[in-house]
Amino acid sequence: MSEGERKRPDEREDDVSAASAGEQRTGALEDGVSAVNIGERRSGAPKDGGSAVSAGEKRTEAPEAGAAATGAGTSRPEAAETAADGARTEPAAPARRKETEEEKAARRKAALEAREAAKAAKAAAAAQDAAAQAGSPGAAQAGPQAASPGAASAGPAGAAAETNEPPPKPPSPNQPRLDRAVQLLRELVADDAVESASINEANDHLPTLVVRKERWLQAARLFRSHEELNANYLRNVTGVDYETHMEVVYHLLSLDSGHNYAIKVRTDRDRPSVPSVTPVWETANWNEREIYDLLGIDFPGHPDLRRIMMPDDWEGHPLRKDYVPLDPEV
Amino acid sequence: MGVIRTEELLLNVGPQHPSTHGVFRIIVKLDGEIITEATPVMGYLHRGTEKLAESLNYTQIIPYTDRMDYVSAMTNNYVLVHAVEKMMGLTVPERAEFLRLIVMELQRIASHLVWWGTYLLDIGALSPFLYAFNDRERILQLFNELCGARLTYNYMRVGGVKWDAPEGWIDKVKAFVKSMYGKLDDYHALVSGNEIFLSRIKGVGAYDAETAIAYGLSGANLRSTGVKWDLRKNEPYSLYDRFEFDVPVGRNGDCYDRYVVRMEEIRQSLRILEQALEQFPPEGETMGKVPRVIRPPAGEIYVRIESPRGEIGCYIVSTGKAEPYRLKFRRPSFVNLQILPKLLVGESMTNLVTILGGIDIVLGEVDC
Amino acid sequence: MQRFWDDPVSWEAAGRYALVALALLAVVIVFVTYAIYFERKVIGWMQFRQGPNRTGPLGLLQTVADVAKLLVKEDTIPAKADKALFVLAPALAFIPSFTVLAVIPYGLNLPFADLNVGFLYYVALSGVTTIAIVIAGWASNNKYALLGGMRSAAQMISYEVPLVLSVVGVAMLTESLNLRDIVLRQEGYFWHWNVFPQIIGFAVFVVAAVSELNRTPFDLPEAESELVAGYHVEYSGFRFAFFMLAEYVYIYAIACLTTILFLGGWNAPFPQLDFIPGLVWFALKFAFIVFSLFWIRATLPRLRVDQLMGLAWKALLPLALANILLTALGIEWLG
Amino acid sequence: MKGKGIVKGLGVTLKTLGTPKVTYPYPDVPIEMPDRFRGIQYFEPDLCIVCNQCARICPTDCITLTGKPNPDPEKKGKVIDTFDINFEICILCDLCTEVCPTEAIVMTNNFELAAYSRDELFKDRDWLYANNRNIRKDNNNIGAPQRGGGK
Repeated sequence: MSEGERKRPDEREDDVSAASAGEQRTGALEDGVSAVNIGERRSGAPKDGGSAVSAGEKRTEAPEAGAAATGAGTSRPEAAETAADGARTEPAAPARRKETEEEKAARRKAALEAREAAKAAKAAAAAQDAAAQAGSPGAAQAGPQAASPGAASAGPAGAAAETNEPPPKPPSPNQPRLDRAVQLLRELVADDAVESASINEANDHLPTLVVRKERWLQAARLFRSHEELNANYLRNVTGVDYETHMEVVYHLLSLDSGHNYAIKVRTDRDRPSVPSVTPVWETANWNEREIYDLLGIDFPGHPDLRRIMMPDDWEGHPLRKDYVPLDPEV
Repeated sequence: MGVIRTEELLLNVGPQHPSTHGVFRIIVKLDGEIITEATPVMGYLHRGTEKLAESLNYTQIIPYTDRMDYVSAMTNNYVLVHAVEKMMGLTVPERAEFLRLIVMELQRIASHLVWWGTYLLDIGALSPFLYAFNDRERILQLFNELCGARLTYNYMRVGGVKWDAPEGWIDKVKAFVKSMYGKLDDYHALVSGNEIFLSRIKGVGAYDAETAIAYGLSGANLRSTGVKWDLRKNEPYSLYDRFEFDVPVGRNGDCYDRYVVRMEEIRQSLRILEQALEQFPPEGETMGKVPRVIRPPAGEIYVRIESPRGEIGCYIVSTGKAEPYRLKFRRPSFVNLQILPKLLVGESMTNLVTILGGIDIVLGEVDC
Repeated sequence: MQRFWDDPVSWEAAGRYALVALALLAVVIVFVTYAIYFERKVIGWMQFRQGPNRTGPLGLLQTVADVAKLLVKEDTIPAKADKALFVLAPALAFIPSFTVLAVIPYGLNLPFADLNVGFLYYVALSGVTTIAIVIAGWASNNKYALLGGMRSAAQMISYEVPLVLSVVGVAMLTESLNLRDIVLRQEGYFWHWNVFPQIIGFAVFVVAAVSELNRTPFDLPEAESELVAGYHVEYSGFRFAFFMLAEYVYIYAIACLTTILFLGGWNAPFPQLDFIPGLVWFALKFAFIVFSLFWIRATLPRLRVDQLMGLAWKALLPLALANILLTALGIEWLG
Repeated sequence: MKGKGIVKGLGVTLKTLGTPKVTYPYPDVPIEMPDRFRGIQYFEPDLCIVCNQCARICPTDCITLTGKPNPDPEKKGKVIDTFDINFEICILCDLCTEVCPTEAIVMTNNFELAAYSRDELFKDRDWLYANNRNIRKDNNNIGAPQRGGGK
């Protein structure tokens, strides 16, 4: 299955345009839990078309979300990204999807698993205000995961200008903090520093910001030193290869207030490079080396960017999705 | 004295060396016995867990987490299943959650015992190692009865645990907890007051809270500087908010404080265990309602828990499939180890061992 | 056996010398064999273990098997080692350890070489072993070995000073350095023994002696956790066995010496126990000291180099000097 | 006072000298493992329905199996033809026995696998069938509430 996907990115453009016609398919999830959404929708009020619309909306709401853009109705990140990119350029967000037997399987299962997964979904959404669910339970269940990142996401056209949330969503307890962080970044770093911002509700309402790569070092210094943010502790640095782009995710924590933030910095895939924050948080040092080693992202400004896990003469970066081992047996 | 020409000695410590706790390697430059530069080299145990995980489903990844921090496999199990459960919004039956908490605290004690024994061995005392392993053996025996393995448990599942407690197991744990208090006193009598030992670790490898935070240290390494940060208290997970326990902190951030903090943590774990065993629900499910195929919804999550070595985190990017799109573990040993080169400069070869041991690393986790 | 000196030079006398020397050698070898066994057993028992118990009845042949293994092992010399010195070092470590045994008196009628500077002879010859260890460290062309050798040189030289000075008090009381005379001076029961008037000297002597033996807590030259094996890291097979043998022979020698200098040699502690032969008393005291060495090894961690030096020069040396002064004053005032 | 800690430590070791020893004479006396112990698998070919679940769940891909049509024309389905476990890479994680619907593959308490050659670690169905001692009684406890468990 994965091999098939490997090939996909090449055909992506075609796919995108092709898929835009088939918006109804947005709900085309594979099966299992995600399939529930379909099942729910199907059994619930909205018919396919309706659900497609709502999903489309969701997608446009969540351009930043990368893989989190569940609303795109895709389980594949490149598709999600495509969708997100598409969303930025043309609001009628395209969704390309293989419907086929997988979806059929999903439908078959849906009836069976709908109940369980719906419960799961409900639990995920439980953190949100009960009011929302009470108001429109079907909708809330239709795509809670999709909706949650989208809930507070920036505007669809990629302007990332407004961080206000769409009306149907209740505000997350961390929304003010997110807004404040965005405001600070805009004021003190640069107007275009924040690409988007959202609340990751499944993850304890984690305020998640996507910061423009060029502004990242300044933004990091701000996070570190500003007394309101005061994120003095860098929990974790992760690199992710989304096949359309690379992303470095920083999980920040303020030990004094206990506030968490997740910062994402995106970079293109051909010459991935993100400014190093080792001068800001020493923690980043080896983490960035590891990301460099395994994903090949360059960190200009890093004091000692060498391979850390693999041997120095290793070829390629194993965690990249297009990595081909020299010897397949190994 | 200028007439004597001296030169620096480049010494390669490891990867095969008795005190590197596995296959860790440090290249040190020595001026006499004083270290002028230290360069850690790792990766000898890199198995590509994160890469492997991308082609495995979540149940299959659990045994791999066992092998990361093999001294504390239970907490590794937990961080993965906890992340998946949180993503899927699953609820875990109370009895299962209690069992998880009990095994995690037992594991913390076992892990600290291994640390204690090997640390003393590093410092040159032979017996504590055997004393510690004797008691750790009893914990492993309990684990063996519970889940059929002594080290790589594969015990937790998304939504619950694999095995319910066998008959009489809870009583055995109770008996163990009771006897462990006495053993702990023995340990203290054996070395904690030993003047040679104290002179070896007091004031060695000290850093302040600010440095510790900047380097992202966690666990006892952070708490030894006086920062009261324990995820069990500060960001409670599992059932930790139900129990009373203290978070021991140090003051000077030296090896001695780390020693005291860890030893006290054993006692606090025993306290937690006592309460948990008291409140253990006599009946109940040990497996929640879980879909047959575990497919977390698309999205991402970062969860973190307090492992014996510090904050172990799990970052999952899911695309709604049965396999994670990206799985990254924040390994406390790996992050804690970063401060080593800084601490070593100006110390002697002997202190290298003391400081490295004091950080408490497990190479399976560093290299992942 | 001092009378050997007066014997006419003849084949018969030479044969007797050789026989007695061989007998002593046999005793020492048996001691070393079972000291190692005993050490492993004691440390095992102190660690909830059985100790060796598989080779021979109760594991009694374990050491024999170990030595046999060492002797038949391949003899390796590192390519870049200084071959001549590498080969010389084990012999140089081993020979003095045996020669010092010549002056030890086990009973009133059982002295071997009754030198009037017996103690000096011991110190002088045991110093040669230090040189052997430094040579071994250097000749191996290994950095760990070199560090071990250097540590050893510093440590042995530092601790020989308090070791010798701590015995000066005993020498002053006895007015002799002859080991037999020293025991004769302690004739009587335990309150006559040097350990009480010379309690400071005794303490200094024990610490310095343990250090001279390179044993825990002073085993820095071979500190396993830091230097892997220290000076003998490149040695294997019978060359390593020689180092091992030398170490245990020195344990034997030091235990004998402590018994003689401070614990009244072959004298019984109480008049009621006089019926037990002196040799048995000697053996008992000797065994107690050996046991203590093992006991300490099972308990204590290792010192650091700077602390080791500090202990020798800042604590032991002043104490030893103070002991000499006090002894002198005591002799002056109390007679 | 200096030295008190050392003396205390010496006291602890001396005390231990007389306590009972905890080691056991392992190769002479076999170790009794608790029932749940995960040792080398036992395989019962007659029970196998060739559902492939074990091979699919195996995290290390150490199980290979093939089925053949049921020789009895009356019955449908397949029967097992070959079943091999490569113990070089098997991590005894228990997942294969967990998913097996018929308990054709179960754990035993045997754990001695040392061999002089890697080839010997490749075990076929006959060997696994012959490994029929100390078979685990309770095999698929996942989630099942147990009578009298715990207290």
